[in-house]
Amino acid sequence: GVFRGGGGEGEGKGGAPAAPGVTKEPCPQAVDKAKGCIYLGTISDLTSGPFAALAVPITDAQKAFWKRVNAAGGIGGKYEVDVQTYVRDNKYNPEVHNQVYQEIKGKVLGLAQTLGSPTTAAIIADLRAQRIVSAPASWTSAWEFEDVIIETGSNYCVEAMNSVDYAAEAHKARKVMAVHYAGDYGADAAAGAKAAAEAGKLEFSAVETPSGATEQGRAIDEIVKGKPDVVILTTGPADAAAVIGQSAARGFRGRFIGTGPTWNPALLKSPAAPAIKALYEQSAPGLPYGADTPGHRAMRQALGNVTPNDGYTSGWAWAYPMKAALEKMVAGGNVGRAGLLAAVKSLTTVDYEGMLPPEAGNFAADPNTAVFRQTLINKVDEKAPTGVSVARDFFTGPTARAYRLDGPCFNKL
Amino acid sequence: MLAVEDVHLRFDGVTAIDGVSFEVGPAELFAVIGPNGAGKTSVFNVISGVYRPQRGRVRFLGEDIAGRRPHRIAAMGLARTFQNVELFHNLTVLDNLMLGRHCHFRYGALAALAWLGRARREELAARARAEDIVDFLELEAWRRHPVRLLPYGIQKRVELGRALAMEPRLLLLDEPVAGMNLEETEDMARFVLDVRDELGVPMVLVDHDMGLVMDLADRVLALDFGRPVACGTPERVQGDPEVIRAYLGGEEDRS
Amino acid sequence: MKGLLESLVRGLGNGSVYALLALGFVIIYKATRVISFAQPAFMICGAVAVSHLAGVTGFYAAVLISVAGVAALALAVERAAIRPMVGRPVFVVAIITLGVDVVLRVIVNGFIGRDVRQVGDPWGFRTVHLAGIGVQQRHLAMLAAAVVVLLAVFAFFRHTRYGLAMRAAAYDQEAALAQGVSVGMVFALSWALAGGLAAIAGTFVGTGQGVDQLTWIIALKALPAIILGGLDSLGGAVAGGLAVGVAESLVQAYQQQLAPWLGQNFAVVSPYVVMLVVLLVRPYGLFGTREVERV
Amino acid sequence: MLAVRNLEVVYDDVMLVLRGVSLDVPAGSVVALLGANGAGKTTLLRAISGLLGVHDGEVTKGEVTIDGEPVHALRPAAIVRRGVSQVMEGRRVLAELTVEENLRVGGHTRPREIAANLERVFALFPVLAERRHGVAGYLSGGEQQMLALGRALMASPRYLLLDEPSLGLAPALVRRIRDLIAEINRQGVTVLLVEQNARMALSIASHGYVLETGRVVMDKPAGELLRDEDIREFYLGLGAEGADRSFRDVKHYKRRKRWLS
Amino acid sequence: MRRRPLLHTSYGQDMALLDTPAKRRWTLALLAVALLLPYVLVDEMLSLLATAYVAAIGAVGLNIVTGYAGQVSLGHAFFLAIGAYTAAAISGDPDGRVIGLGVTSMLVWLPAAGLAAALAGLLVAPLAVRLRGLYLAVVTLGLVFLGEHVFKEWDHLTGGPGVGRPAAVPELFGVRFDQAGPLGSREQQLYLLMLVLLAVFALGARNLARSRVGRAFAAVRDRDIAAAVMGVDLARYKALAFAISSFYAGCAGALLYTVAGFFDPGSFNLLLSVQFIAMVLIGGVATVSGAIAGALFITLLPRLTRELPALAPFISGDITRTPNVFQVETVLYGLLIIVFLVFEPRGLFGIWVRIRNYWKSWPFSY
Ligand SMILES: Nc1ncnc2c1ncn2[C@@H]1O[C@H](COP(=O)(O)OP(=O)(O)OP(=O)(O)O)[C@@H](O)[C@H]1O
Ligand SMILES: Nc1ncnc2c1ncn2[C@@H]1O[C@H](COP(=O)(O)OP(=O)(O)OP(=O)(O)O)[C@@H](O)[C@H]1O
Ligand SMILES: [Mg+2]
Ligand SMILES: [Mg+2]
Repeated sequence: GVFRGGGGEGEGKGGAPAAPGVTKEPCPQAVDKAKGCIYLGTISDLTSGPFAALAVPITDAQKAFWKRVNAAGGIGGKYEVDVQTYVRDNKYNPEVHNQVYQEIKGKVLGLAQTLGSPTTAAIIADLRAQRIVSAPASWTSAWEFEDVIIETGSNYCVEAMNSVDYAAEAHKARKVMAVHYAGDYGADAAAGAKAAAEAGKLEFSAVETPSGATEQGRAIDEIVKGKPDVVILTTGPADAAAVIGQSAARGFRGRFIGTGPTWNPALLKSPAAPAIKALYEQSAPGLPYGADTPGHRAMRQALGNVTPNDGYTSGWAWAYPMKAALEKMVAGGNVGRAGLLAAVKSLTTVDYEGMLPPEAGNFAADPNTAVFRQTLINKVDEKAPTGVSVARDFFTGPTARAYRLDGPCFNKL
Repeated sequence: MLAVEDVHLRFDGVTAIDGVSFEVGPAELFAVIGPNGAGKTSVFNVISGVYRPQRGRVRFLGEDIAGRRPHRIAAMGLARTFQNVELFHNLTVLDNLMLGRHCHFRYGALAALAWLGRARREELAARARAEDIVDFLELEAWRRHPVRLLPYGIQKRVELGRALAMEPRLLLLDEPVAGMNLEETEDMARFVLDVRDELGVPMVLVDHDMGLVMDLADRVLALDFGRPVACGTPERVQGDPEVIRAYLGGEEDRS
Repeated sequence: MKGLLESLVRGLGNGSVYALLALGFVIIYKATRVISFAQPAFMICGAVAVSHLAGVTGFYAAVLISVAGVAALALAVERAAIRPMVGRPVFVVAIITLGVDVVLRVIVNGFIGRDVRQVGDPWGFRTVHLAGIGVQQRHLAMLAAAVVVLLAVFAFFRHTRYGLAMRAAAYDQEAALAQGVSVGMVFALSWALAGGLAAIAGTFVGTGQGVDQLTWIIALKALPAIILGGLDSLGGAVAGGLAVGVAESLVQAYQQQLAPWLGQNFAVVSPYVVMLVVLLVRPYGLFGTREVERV
Repeated sequence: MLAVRNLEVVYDDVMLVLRGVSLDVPAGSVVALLGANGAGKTTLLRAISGLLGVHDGEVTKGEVTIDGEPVHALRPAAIVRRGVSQVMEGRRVLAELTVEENLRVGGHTRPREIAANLERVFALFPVLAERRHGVAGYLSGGEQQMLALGRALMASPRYLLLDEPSLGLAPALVRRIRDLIAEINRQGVTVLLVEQNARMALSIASHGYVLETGRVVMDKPAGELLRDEDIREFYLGLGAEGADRSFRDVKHYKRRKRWLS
Repeated sequence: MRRRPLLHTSYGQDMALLDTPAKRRWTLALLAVALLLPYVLVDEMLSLLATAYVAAIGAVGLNIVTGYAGQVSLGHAFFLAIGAYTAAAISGDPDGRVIGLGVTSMLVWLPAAGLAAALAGLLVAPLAVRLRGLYLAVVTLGLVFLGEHVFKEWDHLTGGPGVGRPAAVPELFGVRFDQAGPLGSREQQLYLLMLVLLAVFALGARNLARSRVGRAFAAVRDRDIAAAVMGVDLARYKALAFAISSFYAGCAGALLYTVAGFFDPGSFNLLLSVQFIAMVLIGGVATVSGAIAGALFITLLPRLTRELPALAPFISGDITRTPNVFQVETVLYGLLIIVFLVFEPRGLFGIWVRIRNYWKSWPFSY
């Protein structure tokens, strides 16, 4: 509605609403019309922003996830979850993000997805004030410090620490270079790489690079000139291809370890493919699309016939903590925002159906204790559905194990 | 009043003015004639500061103004009209006239934002003067029209009004009656005479309407290829064989 | 020394893409006095079309089809959105081209999808060594394409009357109309040409690393290039494009040692800095036509 | 023959500027169109050459025909190709182009005749040949007028519409232009001449029209017009007694004629 | 006299801003409606309108340099950024991650933001004196890119890209407008604050436009040489136009993000500049009311296009399908701008004039 008054918070028609975003009425596409409905919002980069290519599968996977939850009896047998009614496009712009958030915030219990760091930062104060529990779609270390944000898997900072430790061990790397975008994503990882290099007494340098495949000239120059043993790469896939392909063409023979977002299966068809196959590994916060866990199997079945993409995997995995929290809330009887937040604060484990270890879902303790420190390394594998398969399963390197997380990493680069 | 001394002006390849000197006395109506491309407009441009001459001096009110920036010369009290109407097309007649008074305002941008006190007082006073000019030039019917929609003849008149609004001490008129029919030419002539009689402003006039020039001017300077060929009373210049050859052509139909 | 030369060559290579893009902008500007912000979208359309076709028809045929297709698309856009604006203020038209860009890009993103698309070019990252200097083959191809296109466009403007008609229409539409120049035709022609050029440029942008939803941004590099060269000069567009490419490449290679205080990635803005410096000396760029101011 | 029938023109959907104008320009003739500022002369020419659209104007009634064929719905380029060429008011040379380029643009519809026409124009206006590669915007007013005329001739027109060609020209040149128009006419070009300089116009025209506030108020052979008292008084400045009045005396009288038809 | 309200008996009356009773009535009515809205509309709409009002301040400012003085500037985003960062730095938390001085009073940071931007505008002005038309436009565009670079690099001030920093704190005489307070909810408070500010800035711009300064701007725009010959100092007035316009932009930038509370250096890009140009063009060049209308239009348009697909249920809400609502939304945004400008190139103001003229002359069409 556009006008004030008329029923206060929530949708006032038929039966008093239990809480904002919770109705006794069934969901629009309910499996069981006898159950009530919990509405979760989604604010994502759906058309023209830089993460549109990832955001769409993330959102799609979450739709499938909740459909499966509803089909399996919903939340505590009382509610089903709707994530389709309030989906908004943020164009990866903080102002737009805030606008669409204002538009839907009165109608949802929480956010199934809020994509991006600066965008989420634009609403975080209000999320806190309104106690709106939200699942992010990014792995920055800043989320460890927010109660209302239920992140999944380890952050970029930890991931990069593990990558460096891995490279030092597996590839005997002595010289590390982080080639990274600015900001929460790239700088977070670069800070982690730096910490690991310092801890391991490795030589370290960081090269910030802008996005755009033709803008990578400087990064390539630095790599070719600096000859690091390993490059920790945090860019988008096209830029990664440019960096790896052209460095290799100019004679570089060191290794690349790229974070999850550097990978896209289509890179195997690019001219950079030979170099990528020879030099590249992917670090990841979770198992790839084709992995064999109950969660992965359920995901693949729920999605049906789609082009495999690890956006799906991330989106699916991000939904588990929300499900666990909702269940706990309903079980506790306090259905509403306060109840949900309380539920989150008491979660120490989450059942990820094998996609992640249960302790990844610890939201109860202080950030430094709760932070999940395991990541894995994938290798290029043309036969795997998304072109990568696990090279080293979940592990915590020495740096990550010892690291004291006392603030977002990206501040420390 | 005005003394142009040995001015030379060249553009790459073209000599527009080649050693022109003349003086204009108080309340004098001085005319400049010459074939197309002789450099008449260029002389005006030099005087008003649009062009910087390569050589020579222009004295106005005792100061050498050659090469000075146009707005400083305007502030000294020099006003002109243009050969091809150069009004501010999107402004109304009144606003064009008010703009003519630009140099007479004293208030600044901050006062303008608030429109209080001095700004308001000055604007009201200026408006009164602008309305006087509207009366004088009989522009009542057009006061609030954007000038771009006005007939050409009226536009020329507005241009004269804008120059008068500056309360000039010297007025340069570049082809004020070009493109006008007889009735309008006579109206313009009347205004020019009025200006001289009532305001006593000296004027320099350029026009190709020989009837007008010869009837009104006190003295005439004829140019050809940027060089002065004759200067003196209208009768003298009109009879000068060089002028007839270069400018007037045969006498066949000056009835 | 070798490093410097290689930087230079890389700069020339990237610069020739900018030059191709810049030519498109300049052609539209010459005919309509408008900077068409729809060029980035056309560029991406071209690249994406090639990426879809190359597998079927082979690279070169795909480029030809794509050039024709994008030219046709540009014609359609011109007809629908630009033609009604003949005689309107150029800035309004410029904003319309922005609207066109938004619309086209959203649509073409649908054809890019989530993947990085490959244009299937024959060059990849292959490098040849000329006098000991490593040069990417695709850069050589780009340079050659830029030169050929420039010559072709020059010839068009020199030897057909439409070139002059375009300029006439740009300066004074009414006067051009009165001379029997069909301003609509001139608009259509310039848009079609610019569209085709954008398609070629887009294809080259896509060589090597492929095309994704963010690739369009590179088209904005053409803006400093055309200002640098002079908005209405074809030769200026090419010179400007190459200059921008070289400046960028040199800054990428040496700024970090020479002037680290400029911040990382100063190269991104170096084209604008070069542009500013040139304009301070020559307000109409290197080869632009000076506006006639007279009273 | 160029004929205008009952033409009504409206600007901006609201300003009715021509109120039913009819006029004939027989092939091979020179017809003069006189009228005060704002009478609608330029508007009439625009209606003939198809340029109204640029000014938000449209023909709401009536028609324009060339040799019997209606043309007012055609686009300007088509009208030029039918042999109508206009010299616009205010010259409108393309300031940034050179003199020669301006002329070449004029020949746009006749690409094959450009070389010959260039010769012809340069022969008529030697100044232009001299300044051939100079930028047109820097020509003096009169030189630009010659360029505009030359440019119109480049289209090898059968009908030439001239909007105040003598504006701003020196007396000797006005006579040159007049002779040139006569010469061009002799070469077979039909001329519709809009002029403020009635004396000049009527001296070469065979027929004259007087337009006032969008209506034709008088329409006579040139010779008769020259003898008409109103015309003598208001356009030629000849008092009833036939003597020239001095502009010095303008303050003592005022001409005001409102034409009633 | 009473029966002839259009008869003015003094120049003062004639030159008043609201010189006809109709204008006075309309303005009063509009103002009354605007003041009532916060008690009628929901908070979400109010915060959107508050943003639109701030955008309108920026648009009015851009209109000063581009509409009145004819110097097309694509650099507005740069000046907005300067204002936004000045204000945020002055009012920011001194112990925070980013620069902050802790002075939250709007009386301090708002003028400071404006002045900082105005100073930047003055620095650009010499270029404006040398350059014309699109050359100037692209050079000012270069400013946006340079600014983006600086803001991304200078993360002590801006927080860095992808991280951002909190916006200025709107506090006046101890009242925090970004919290619920005496005037109602946070949104109601912000709405009223922005409304009042817009009224002040708009009035200033109207006054400017009808003063010697506004006329000089118009003269520079229409015929610069003639303007100089009439005594207008071109360099000075071009600089002044940039300075005043940038002052408006600086204030708008400072306020723009107080509604969202947070901003990122990536926001100050070409798109933002272009949106402001679009506001001015769509509203109607060189009219204050046009700029305001344009700002409302551009700010509310996405909200509108988000509603439209609901009216066309055949468009898929499923993001994996093409076309889906989100694509349609974005396409509509572009299309509406195109259609609008093609249909009425003089903008919203032009439509208004048409309607008014029609009724004035009705039933006689000419
Ligand atoms: N800015 C300029 N650049 C180059 N040449 C110029 C410039 N201004 C004037 N000229 C040239 O200088 C000469 C004198 O021009 P000017 O305009 O002064 O002539 P004029 O006497 O006013 O002629 P008219 O009576 O036709 O207006 C002309 O040949 C003209 O082409
Ligand atoms: N584009 C336009 N929009 C609105 N009104 C116009 C337009 N052009 C001309 N007019 C009006 O139409 C009327 C006739 O104008 P037109 O230019 O045809 O007169 P003219 O006889 O050629 O006058 P002149 O001798 O001054 O050239 C004038 O009152 C003028 O104000
Ligand atoms: Mg002259
Ligand atoms: Mg006329």
